[in-house]
Amino acid sequence: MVPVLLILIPLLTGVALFAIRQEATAKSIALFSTLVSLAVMLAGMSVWNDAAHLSFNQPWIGALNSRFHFELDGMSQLLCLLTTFAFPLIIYSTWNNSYVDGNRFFGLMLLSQAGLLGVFMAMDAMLFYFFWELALIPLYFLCSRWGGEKRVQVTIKFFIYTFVGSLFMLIGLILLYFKSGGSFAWADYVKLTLSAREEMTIFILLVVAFAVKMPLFPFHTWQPDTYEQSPTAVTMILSAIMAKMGVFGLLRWLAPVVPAATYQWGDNFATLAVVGMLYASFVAIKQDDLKRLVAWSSIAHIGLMILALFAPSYSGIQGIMIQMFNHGINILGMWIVVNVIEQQFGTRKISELGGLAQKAPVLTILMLIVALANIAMPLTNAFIGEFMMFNGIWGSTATKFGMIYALAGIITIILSAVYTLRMVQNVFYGPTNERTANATDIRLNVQIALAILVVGIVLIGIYPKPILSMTTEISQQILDRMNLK
Amino acid sequence: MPINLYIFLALALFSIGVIGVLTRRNAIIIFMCIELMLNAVNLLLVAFSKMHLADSMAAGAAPTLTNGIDAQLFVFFIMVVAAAEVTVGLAIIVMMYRNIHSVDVNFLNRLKN
Amino acid sequence: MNLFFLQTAVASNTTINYLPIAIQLLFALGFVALTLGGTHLLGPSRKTSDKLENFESGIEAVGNARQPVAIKYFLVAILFVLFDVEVIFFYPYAVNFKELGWSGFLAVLMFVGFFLCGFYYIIKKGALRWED
Amino acid sequence: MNAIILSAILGVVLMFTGIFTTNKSTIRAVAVGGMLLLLLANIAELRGMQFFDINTRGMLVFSKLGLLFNSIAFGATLLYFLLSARDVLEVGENGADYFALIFFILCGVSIVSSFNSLLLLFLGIEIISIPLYILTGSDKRNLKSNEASLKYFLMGAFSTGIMLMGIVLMYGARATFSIDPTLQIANAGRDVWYTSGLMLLFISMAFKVSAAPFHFWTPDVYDGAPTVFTSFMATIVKAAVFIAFVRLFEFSYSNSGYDWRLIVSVVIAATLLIGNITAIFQQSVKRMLAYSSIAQAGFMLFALFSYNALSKEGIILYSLGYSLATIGVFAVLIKMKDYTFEGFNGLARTQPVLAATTTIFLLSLAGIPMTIGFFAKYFMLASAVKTGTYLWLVILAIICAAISVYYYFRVIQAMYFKEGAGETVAISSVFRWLLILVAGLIILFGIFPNMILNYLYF
Amino acid sequence: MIQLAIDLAFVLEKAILIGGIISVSLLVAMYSTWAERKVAGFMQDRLGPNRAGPFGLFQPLADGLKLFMKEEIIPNASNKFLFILGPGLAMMTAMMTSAVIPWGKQIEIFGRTVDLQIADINIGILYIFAVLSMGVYGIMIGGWASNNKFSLLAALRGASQMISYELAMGLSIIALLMLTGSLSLKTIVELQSASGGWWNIAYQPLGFLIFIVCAFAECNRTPFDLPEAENELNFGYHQEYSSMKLGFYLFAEYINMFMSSVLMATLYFGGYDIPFVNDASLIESMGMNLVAVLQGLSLFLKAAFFIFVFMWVRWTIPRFRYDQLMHLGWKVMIPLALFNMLITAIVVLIRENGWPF
Repeated sequence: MVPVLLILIPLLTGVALFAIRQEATAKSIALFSTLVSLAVMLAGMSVWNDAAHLSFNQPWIGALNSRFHFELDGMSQLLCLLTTFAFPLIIYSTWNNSYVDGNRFFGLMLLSQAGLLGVFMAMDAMLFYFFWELALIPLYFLCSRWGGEKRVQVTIKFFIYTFVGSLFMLIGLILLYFKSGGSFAWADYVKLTLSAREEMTIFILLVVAFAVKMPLFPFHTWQPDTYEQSPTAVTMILSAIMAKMGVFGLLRWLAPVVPAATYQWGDNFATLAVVGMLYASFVAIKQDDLKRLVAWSSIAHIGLMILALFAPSYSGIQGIMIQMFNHGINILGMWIVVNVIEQQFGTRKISELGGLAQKAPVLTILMLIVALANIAMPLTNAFIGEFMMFNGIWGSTATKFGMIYALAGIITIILSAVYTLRMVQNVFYGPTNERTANATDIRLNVQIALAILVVGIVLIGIYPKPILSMTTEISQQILDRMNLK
Repeated sequence: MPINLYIFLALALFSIGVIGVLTRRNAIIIFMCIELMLNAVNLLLVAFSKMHLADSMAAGAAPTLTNGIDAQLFVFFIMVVAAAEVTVGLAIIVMMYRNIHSVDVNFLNRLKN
Repeated sequence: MNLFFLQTAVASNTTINYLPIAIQLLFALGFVALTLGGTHLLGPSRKTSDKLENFESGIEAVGNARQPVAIKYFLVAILFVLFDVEVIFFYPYAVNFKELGWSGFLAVLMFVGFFLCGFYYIIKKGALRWED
Repeated sequence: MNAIILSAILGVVLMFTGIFTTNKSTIRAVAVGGMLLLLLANIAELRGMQFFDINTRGMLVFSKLGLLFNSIAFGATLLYFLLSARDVLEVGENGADYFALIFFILCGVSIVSSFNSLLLLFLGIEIISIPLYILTGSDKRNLKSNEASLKYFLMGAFSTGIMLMGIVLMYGARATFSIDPTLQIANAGRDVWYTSGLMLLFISMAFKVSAAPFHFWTPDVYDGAPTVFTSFMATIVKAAVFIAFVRLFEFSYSNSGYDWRLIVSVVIAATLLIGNITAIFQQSVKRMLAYSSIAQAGFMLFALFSYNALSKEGIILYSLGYSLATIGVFAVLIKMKDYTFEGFNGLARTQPVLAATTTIFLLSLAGIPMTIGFFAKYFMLASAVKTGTYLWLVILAIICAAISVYYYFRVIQAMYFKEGAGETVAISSVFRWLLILVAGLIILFGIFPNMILNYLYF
Repeated sequence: MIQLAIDLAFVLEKAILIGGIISVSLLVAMYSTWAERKVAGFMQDRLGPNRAGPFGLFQPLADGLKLFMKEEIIPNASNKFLFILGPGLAMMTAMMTSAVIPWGKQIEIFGRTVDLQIADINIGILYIFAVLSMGVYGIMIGGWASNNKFSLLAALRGASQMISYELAMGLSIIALLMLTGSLSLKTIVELQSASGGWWNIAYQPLGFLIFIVCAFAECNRTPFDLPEAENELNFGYHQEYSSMKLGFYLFAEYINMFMSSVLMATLYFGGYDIPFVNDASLIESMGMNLVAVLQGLSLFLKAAFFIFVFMWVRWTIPRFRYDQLMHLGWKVMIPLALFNMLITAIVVLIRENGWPF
């Protein structure tokens, strides 16, 4: 019931939006639709919080034994909440951006929302793959149509990267299909016992898709360009939600399905993650473009999650899930700020900005909280997640190098403090220049959006128990499966 | 006569045809080489037909539709199809000739660029 | 009787029956070659350039004779190829038609129907219209 | 049987329609009506209604696969008629004859989809090929068309010769033209005939489906032929030959001791690589589509590579998806004034419906989920994975699929993201709605492939 | 390796027979030219050749000698090889036709029973058609090789005329085959002979009519002599020829005429069957050899009659226009022959199998 609604609302509204000519109407409808989704999601977590409402299971492709099987377990709930929460904020915070053919812009946005929600809820591999692509294609069009100058080349690169990845995943899923005796059900996959060789093949095929999506070093080369060239609203989706698809895929479709291979390859990927984190952090320090800075910082943060996954422990796994949510919120806040700045000053160069704190105090305060969350200060949400992950990595029984990984992770945190604070300092403090001299404070809608985020950040930072309890069960399940071998 | 002789002859004709198609540049000659290939096939079909008939006769079976006669029917079909092909092929070659006053296939490079 | 006409006839139709034809071919070849050779030797040979020109009613020949001719001739040749093949199909039928009886006749009637369809079509398409 | 006889009769009817009337709309109506009739008759046979009771002595076997394929081919042709019939009549003065030839081709199509004897295979292939030579050259004044036609004819006749040799050698070995796999070679000494015959057959069929390394004629021919006929050739005809190919080699796997898969896999790899990589460098959309059709042939060859239930379903879906999408793309292409990629620039602005539907067709060709093209590719890959070996081939295939995204998306990029006028000739609103219908079908079957596959079994 | 059981006596016997028949047909052809002129003279109320020998009987010899001694001219522009090949081919095909025609039943010489037929093959009629079709090449090659516009035009006309009429001819024969059920000429003759005087002409009048018209066209005789229509095309396809090569073309025409006559007699008029008597009983009473001579004579007389008809027609009926010719061949002869075939089939089937419905 809830899953179907969650998918159908954005899907149908999205399609319908193509028929609406006025941009303003389209925008309102889109906002309304996303709010309805959010309401449904919240209802699913409170009123309808029972198995009958949270799962949906109907036959789909008989020849393949594939089913329409959606389920909202703890992890899905968390991510769906993130998605449904993020979309209205994105639309609301970018309310003043105007687009050519706005109706199509919002239509595609909603289609991608449907895709994302489907990915998070699908319990059938074929369905998962379907939504995986459904989320991608609208984003391709969004980036290519409304992006920056080099958008066409950049987005085709992005598209081909992810498409190749997903095709590899498809092969992996097909292999799983045959190994499980003709089933696409996740529930069957986590019961499989495969030979080491088979697990390895499937692992490699699947991990490519997820690695591209997150992105994991060295599959990340599409990401900074794409983030930079996309319209900011789309970048928000890409980084706040889309990147989580990869991590989610690892957690849902990789680690529990091929645990032995995950264990076996764990150190290699953990090393890649560490390299990527450090590399991304250093690159971020050197960035002058706000968008690129945030993009690289995103790679660094995601790297930490990957690290926690490949050096698994209970605390780590749960930390990833929470951090997925937190990072989504935090990065969304960052992007909103970037968008505001770009809209107002027409530039994203840190070197060309400065002294905003005097002119826009509200923005500065809210921004500061978001930035602190980004560097995982205690009492912010990120602190909870990252602390759990460090804890997990440090004490992981799956790897011998837990301590080293944890240390490397801490270095990244420090580095992230360096670049985030440098950015804050250069943009908000110091002397004003001719660009920023006439700066005004942010509009009400952005204030509200950021405020909501900040409230969320602080709330979770102080009282994380609800989302912790949400993910307990599924974390345990994954861990059990991984410790089987 | 042993079947091998027929096979050698047919294969020789066939090979001449193939080589002709691959090496000659005149469309008409290529076309004739193709016809040569078809006729090599016809020859072999008839030879096989007799061979299988003899085989089944030796095994004491009465001639039936499957004992070689179908090969001779096949020859008829090949003839018909060859006639149809001749018709269309010559028409095409004539059309070509009327347009470029040559039947040399080396002229067929307009589409290359 | 002989649905398998082509095969039962094998017995009375061996290679030896064709030998005389080969001999006759040799005869004819020999005759033609001898005669042509003979006249070549016997006849006088006083060649002049005028004599070796093509004869076009006394007017000087202009251009090459081998130019594209009316497409009609070509069309006739093509139609001949098609219809001749169709006619060929009647031969095995004609030889066996008593054995094939009425069912065979109906089949051939159908074939004739196709034949006539094609025939009517080419006539209507003007393939045989010479006066234009 | 319904389809074979009816299509032959309809061909004759169309021939005579052309004689008795020159009114284009009448001809069009007759053609479309005939097509509808043919489709219905075939569906009736799929449901078990035989209109003609003819003893074919086991030379034809009407399987579900064949009949279902017929339905797909006829349905696709019907759509093709509806979309492009006007353009067919534009090619030359013998409009009705072109339709007649198409009906004859369909007769060949329904023969090759149900042949059980090599004799019928040969006949079917020729009935398909010969009218195609004519259609290719139907633009008589256009040298490109002439040249394509001559090239196609010479290549086609050559491969026919090779095919015949193969058939004869196999006949010599097996004493029958039937492709019934239970009839084995009686005489062990004749194995070599059988093998070489099979090899020759394989080569000739590879010629006909334009698999590498026998593909070289395809781009030129597709490019030179009038675009309407390229559309027909590249879709329905090609799929039909594939069905024949698959049916033909059904029995090669029963002949143990010979590893077909190696040969087929090499051919597939070559086809995919050549088709995809060359397509990238094309400047004309028509030529790009020609190369892409080679690439798609590579995917269809998987049906041959992994002969199992999945590949059967796959080839059905593939022929449906590929036909629908390609017919759609070509229908749009015909309306374009400029066939280069630049000609599509900014089409989204001037003709949003055209651009949107073309996008869906191209997405389907690229194999993006939610379109039938995805399931087509999926089934092919899955069938190959199921064989348990040759994973490298599957990997290669997906890399090639990714490459194909690049050139298909070039058109999308041109339409949506580039500035230009995107000039087209006049388009009727019926045409638009039909395009939407085709696109809708692609998405519908892309979400519910079962709607087609069920017919294979029930 | 290949064992053809070749009997020397057999070869000798056939060689003699072939020699005899070819000489006879050449002779007949020679004297047909004489006869033609005589008939023409008679029809036009004049004398015809009468200088060389009694009644001008040596005229053909003189003509032949003249052709022999003439200068051989091969035009510069022509294709030499094909220029020679053309008449050679025409002559050869003409000489090959006689191979399957039965000239009489059998004779007994030196204790051997000899068939008066060069080759009794079971596809006799097909053989004749095959050889006749080769005749087109002679004309076509000759006309093309000359590289003369008139020749080429004539050759084209001739070729398309011959192939057009070949269709109707083939179709008309089919009806005959339905009656006889055999393609062997010998069988056909024997069936007619055994039927007691009911020759095929009695059953196939329409078929015969079509056949004879087509035979005229095949031989390029008036009224179908368009390939050499002298007032349009100078001298037709053999315009550039001289000497014996020209002779070959002329000879071939007359041999073909003779062979057509023989064929008509064989197919429709009982062949060597002697009319009004029973050949089998005649053999009983007169002995084999004598009857064979009589049979041969009978065939010759029949053939001579048809040769006369050829000439008769030539000097009575004017030439067709080209479109009329094609119109007749395609639109009249072919449908008529088809109709004839179907009617024959129906009648025969009703007689043999009864009314089916």
